[in-house]
Parts: sequence; C-alpha cells; structure tokens
Amino acid sequence: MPDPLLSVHDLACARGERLLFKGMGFGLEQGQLLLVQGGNGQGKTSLLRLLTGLARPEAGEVRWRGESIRRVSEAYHAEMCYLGHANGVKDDLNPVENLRFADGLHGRAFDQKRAVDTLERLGLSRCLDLPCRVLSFGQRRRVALAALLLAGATLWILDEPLTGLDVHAVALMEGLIRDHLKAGGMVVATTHQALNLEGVTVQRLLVGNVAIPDLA
Amino acid sequence: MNLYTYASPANFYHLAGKLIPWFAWGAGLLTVWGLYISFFLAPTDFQQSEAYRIIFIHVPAAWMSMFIYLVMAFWGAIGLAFNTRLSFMMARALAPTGALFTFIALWTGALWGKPMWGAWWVWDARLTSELILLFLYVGIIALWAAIDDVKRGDRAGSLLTLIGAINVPIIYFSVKWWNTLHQGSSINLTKAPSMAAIMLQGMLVMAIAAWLYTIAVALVRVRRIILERERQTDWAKAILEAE
Amino acid sequence: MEWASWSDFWHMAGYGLYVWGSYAVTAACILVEVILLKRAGTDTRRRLKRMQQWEEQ
Amino acid sequence: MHRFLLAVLRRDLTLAARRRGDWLIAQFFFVMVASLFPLGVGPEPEMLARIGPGVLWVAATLASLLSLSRLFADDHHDGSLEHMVLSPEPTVLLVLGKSIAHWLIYGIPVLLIAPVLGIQFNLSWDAILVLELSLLLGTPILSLLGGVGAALTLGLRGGGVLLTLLILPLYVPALIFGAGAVDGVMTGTGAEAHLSLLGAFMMLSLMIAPWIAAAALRVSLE
Repeated sequence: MPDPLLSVHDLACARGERLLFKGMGFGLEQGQLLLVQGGNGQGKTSLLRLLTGLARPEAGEVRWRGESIRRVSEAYHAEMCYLGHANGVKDDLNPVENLRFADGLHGRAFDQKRAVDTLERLGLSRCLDLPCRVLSFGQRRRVALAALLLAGATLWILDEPLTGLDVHAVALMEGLIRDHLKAGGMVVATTHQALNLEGVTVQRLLVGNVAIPDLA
Repeated sequence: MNLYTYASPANFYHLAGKLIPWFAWGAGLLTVWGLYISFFLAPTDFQQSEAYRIIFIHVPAAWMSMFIYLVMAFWGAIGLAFNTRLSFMMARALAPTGALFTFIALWTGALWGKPMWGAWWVWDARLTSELILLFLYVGIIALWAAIDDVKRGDRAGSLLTLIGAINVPIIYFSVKWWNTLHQGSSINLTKAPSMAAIMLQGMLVMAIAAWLYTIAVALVRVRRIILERERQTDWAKAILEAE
Repeated sequence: MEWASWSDFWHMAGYGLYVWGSYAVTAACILVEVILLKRAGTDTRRRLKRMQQWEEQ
Repeated sequence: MHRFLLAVLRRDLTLAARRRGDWLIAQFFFVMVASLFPLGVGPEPEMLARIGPGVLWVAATLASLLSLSRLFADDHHDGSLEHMVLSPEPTVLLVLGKSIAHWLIYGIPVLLIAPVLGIQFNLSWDAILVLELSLLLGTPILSLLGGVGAALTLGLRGGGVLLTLLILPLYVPALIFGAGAVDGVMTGTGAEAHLSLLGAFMMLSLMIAPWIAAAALRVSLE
C-alpha cells in the first residue's frame, strides 16, 4: 500500500530533556482535516513545527508523497503553507504590499486584482492602503489568512488559527477550511475553540495525556 | 543506527569512569618527569640563559590550545554530519581546557618575551593568532552559556567552531604577512634557536602530559554533561541513587 | 646538574621572576580548574538528585 | 533562483526605506566614532594621517555590527522569517539576499561617507581612493560574516553584545588587509597585494559564510 500524501512514521519529539511524545504515526489524504488536540505544553506546536520541517525530530520522519520532507523540502514547501502564532505580516507595509512580497518570495507572479479581491473578501476593503501597524490584531490575522489563500498550497498547517478572531471571522475561517477541503486540500490544525465543520470528516489526534472534550 | 549504539552515552559514561584515573596518573607522572628534564637535565641555553626554561610550558600550552580547537571542530563536524549527541558533548567538555591553555600560552609568552625581546607583548603572527584564538574560545563558551536549549546550543556552538577553524589559519598568515611589511617591528621571532635534543625531549614529555591531562579533565566534564542530559533515563537514575 | 645551590635554582640566573611567574601561574590555573571541576561535579550530582526526589513525589 | 534573490532584496530595501532611522543610526555611529579619535589623540595632521586608515576601518567594522543585530531579529519577531525559510527556495539564497541587502543599506553609505572622514584625517587623495577600494572589497565581508553571527544569536538575551564577541575576531583579516592597503599607498609599498588578498578573502567569505549562516538560521529556528 502506498503512503498517504502526508504521513508520519514513528515520530518522537523532545523539548530540552523532556520527551513530549514518541512513536507517533498517522497519514493524511486529500480532502482530510487533522485536528491536533492536547493541553498546554503537551507539544501541539512542536508537532506542527516538525510537520513543516522547521524543527528536526528526535526520531522518525515526516513524509510527503512517500519521501522524507528533509529530502524533498523544496517541493514540499511549494505545496505547504504554515500559519503560526506570529502572523508573518510586516508592520511597515500595507496589506497589499505584504501579499506582493509573500508572492515574490514564493516565486509566484503577483496578481494585484486577485490579492485585492481576497483582502476584500476577508473584510479588509477599508484598510488596503494603511500600514499594518495601525491594524488590530484580528485584522492582521486576516492579512495572514489572505496570504494563506493566495499561496494556493495543498497542505495548510495552522497553529491556533482562530485566536484573536471575532465571531464573523471564525465563521469565515470555517468556511475557508471547508472550501479548501472540498477542493482537495488538506488541513492540519490545532485549536482550543470549537470549530463548526459539518460535512467534513475530522481526524483527531491527541498529543500528550490530557484528555480534551470534543471541539468539532 | 550502529554509530548510535557504539556512541551510547550510557556505555561511554562507564568507560570514561574507568579511563579517567589512568589518564590522570599518566599526566601526573609525565609532568614530574618533564619538570625533571626541564630543570635538571636540560642545560643552560647560551643565548637565552635560564629564561628559556619557560618554553617547556609555553610551547606545549600553545600546541594544546590549537590542537584542542581542532579536536572541537572535528567533534562539531561529526555531530553536525551524523547527529551524534556524544560528539557535541565532547566539544563542550573540551572548550574550557582549550581556553585555559590559550591563556597559559599567552601569559608565559609575555613572561618569556619580556627578558628576550624587552617587551611583554609584540604583535607577531603567533601571539596575535593565539590572542584571537582566546577570543574565539570565549565567544564559543559565551554562546553556549547564552543558549538554554541544549540541541540548539550544541549545533550553534559547532557551527561557530567550524567557521573559526577556517579563519584561524587566515588570521595567522595575514598577521605574519602584515608584520613583514611593517619595518618598524624588526624583531624576528621565526628564527628558531638551535635546540639541544634534551630540550626537545622535555617539551615533548610536557606536551604529552598536557595531552593526557586534557583527556582526563574532558572525560570528567563529559561525564557530568552526560549525567545531566540523561537524568531521565533509568541507568542515570540508578547511578544517582547509588551515590 | 646545572645548579650549584638551591638559591641558584630559585634565582635562575636573574630570570627567576619570569620563569617562576610562568610556572606558578600555570600551576595555579590547573589547580583552579581541577577544584572547579570537582566542585561542579558534586554540585551537579546533588542538584540532579534533588530534582529526582522532587519529581518522584 | 535569481528571482527569489531579487524578491528578498526588494523586500529588505523597501522595509529599510520605510524605516530610515534604523540605518541612519549606524552611519552616525560611524561618523561619531571616527570623529572622537582626533579629540583623543590630538590634532597633529601627520599623526592623524598615520592612524586614519585604521581608525576608519575599525569604525566601519563597529558600525556594521550595530546594524547587524537587526538583520534577522525583526523578521523573526513578526514571524515572517519562518515564512521565508519555508519558501520553496533554499535558505542559503535567503541568507545571501539578506546579506547583500544589508551591504546595500549599510556598506554603500559607508563608502559615501568615508572620503569626507578621510579628509578630516588629512589623508591624501591617493590614500582616499585606495580607502574607497578597500572598503568596497571589505564591507561585503562584514555583511557576510555578520550574517553568521546574526543567525547564531537570533532571539538570545543580550544577542547584540554576544554578536560582537563572536564576530569581531573573524573580522581581523579584513581589518588587516583593508587598513594595510591604505597604509601601503601612504608608505609607498603599494596597495595591490593587500587589495588582492582582501578580494580573495571576500570571495572565500562569499562562498562559505552563507552556507554556515543558513545552517545557523535553521538551528536557531528549531
């Protein structure tokens, strides 16, 4: 049987001298969502950073299309987009410029109209020409989401994507995730908040040993 | 991962424990022998009189300072290439002793230079590179001290050691060349005085003693580092309880 | 033997300060390193033991 | 590949243009350090000409360190550094791009200011010309090696001071060849040998430093 698109084999992760988890394994196919759950300090963020390839595992490996992401990191990064705690939004640039540089760094041609459309869809039509410094935390998060949408990646790795978002934005985010999965995308996300994702099969992964009530 | 089992910290901890006394006693005995040669067998130098007896520690210390740095770079490169934990620990265990020998080489160099050239310090290639080497050691130790995360510290320190290892020869030759152009400092340090065989022998004995001492000290230090990092494992817990 | 007497030995033909200054500082450095090493060893073991006791509770 | 490099450059230059204060500080520092020396050693023209090349080179080195601690820190702070490392292009290109951008922002102004300071130090026109050439070859070394230090000390407490401690020893050859070239032309021994060695050191730094800095950056982001 071939490996799933994204697969994790016997993964172990340590922070300092403390082993967070070991022997972890799962696979994720197109159209699937993996919700990573667990208490604070149990290694959710560490797992996501291992999946992106930013951190290196203590043992085991992460594979993309059956190959270790260390070996195919460039191809993998072209198909993966990560949104961490920090937004990766430059305060000195306005939202459109932020998207332009994000496109440039990922080797994509910048489509101004599409970028503006996306920002407007995310409710940022009134602050397109303002430096991000003056935007609120939630608005900056939306700029980061716009970059995520424009990246056109297959795999989204989202670390607490709902933090700092208001009710409308959460609903919007849920819609974005649903659309992405329907279009054949994949999502790995951590969240403390409940997600309303009807019609989506959700895989759950518990990191650490603290049980968490159902959130989705 | 064969390499991994051979370089297992648990095995190494016990092996090091057995080896340390041998190296320590060897270092002690050779030092006594070396000192006997240096002060009682080696004749008075006709040019430098008795002051030359400083070289019996100066030269071995200078050799060790550079040799230890190269060994650290070697362990760092092995660690970066094969991800072996023990090699990083070895690199860390060697650094303080390397810095110590660098300091000794500088100190004794100054005390030798004053009666020989009439100056505590001259900016010649060897002294200057030794000084820069001390800065490099201090920088590496400071970097380790500043990074709390063990894995990051190991790798960052090794990368710095490597770039320093590339740079030290460049510094040596640049200073040497710089000196040949500056006519003002006419002291010629490169001309080695003809050395009696017994003097060379004394230096070699002292160098081997310093080498054994370094190994003994580094092993003690690496044992402490191993215990600290492995304290969650059963074997380390057993050792701590037994004490 | 090079030395006629002990005072000759300490005098080092007028270079006593330099020669003995070198050897004394080297000996002191090594002594300090060994003492620090011993102390760090016992400190570490005591600390690790204490942490172990604490974790077992 | 070169498109990625250009994208990094354009991004960093735009950001620098938005925050002019940051890099002007380094240039003022350069001017101030160089101006303090005549006050300290006295105004005799011969003496100033004698120490001028070394002083200007040391001041340029210190000024580069002042601006280097920010090379990755701001991008690390707002998360964009992770995004850039996770781009499909190799990290070594990112580091190279950022080092070149640093040189354009810090090195070019140093090149423009140095002749003025050279006049203050009573350097001859020949000496000033060689000073410019040596800085042209030497300041990229500072940006390249500094990238290693900035990557190693990323996010550490007291990172700026630590960066200085780590990187200054590595700068020594650049300092010797750079100041030596100007000295050479003043004492009549010629500057070509110094300049070609400086160029060789620059090429070596260009070939080695970005790789080590990229490795250090990945280590620091883990």
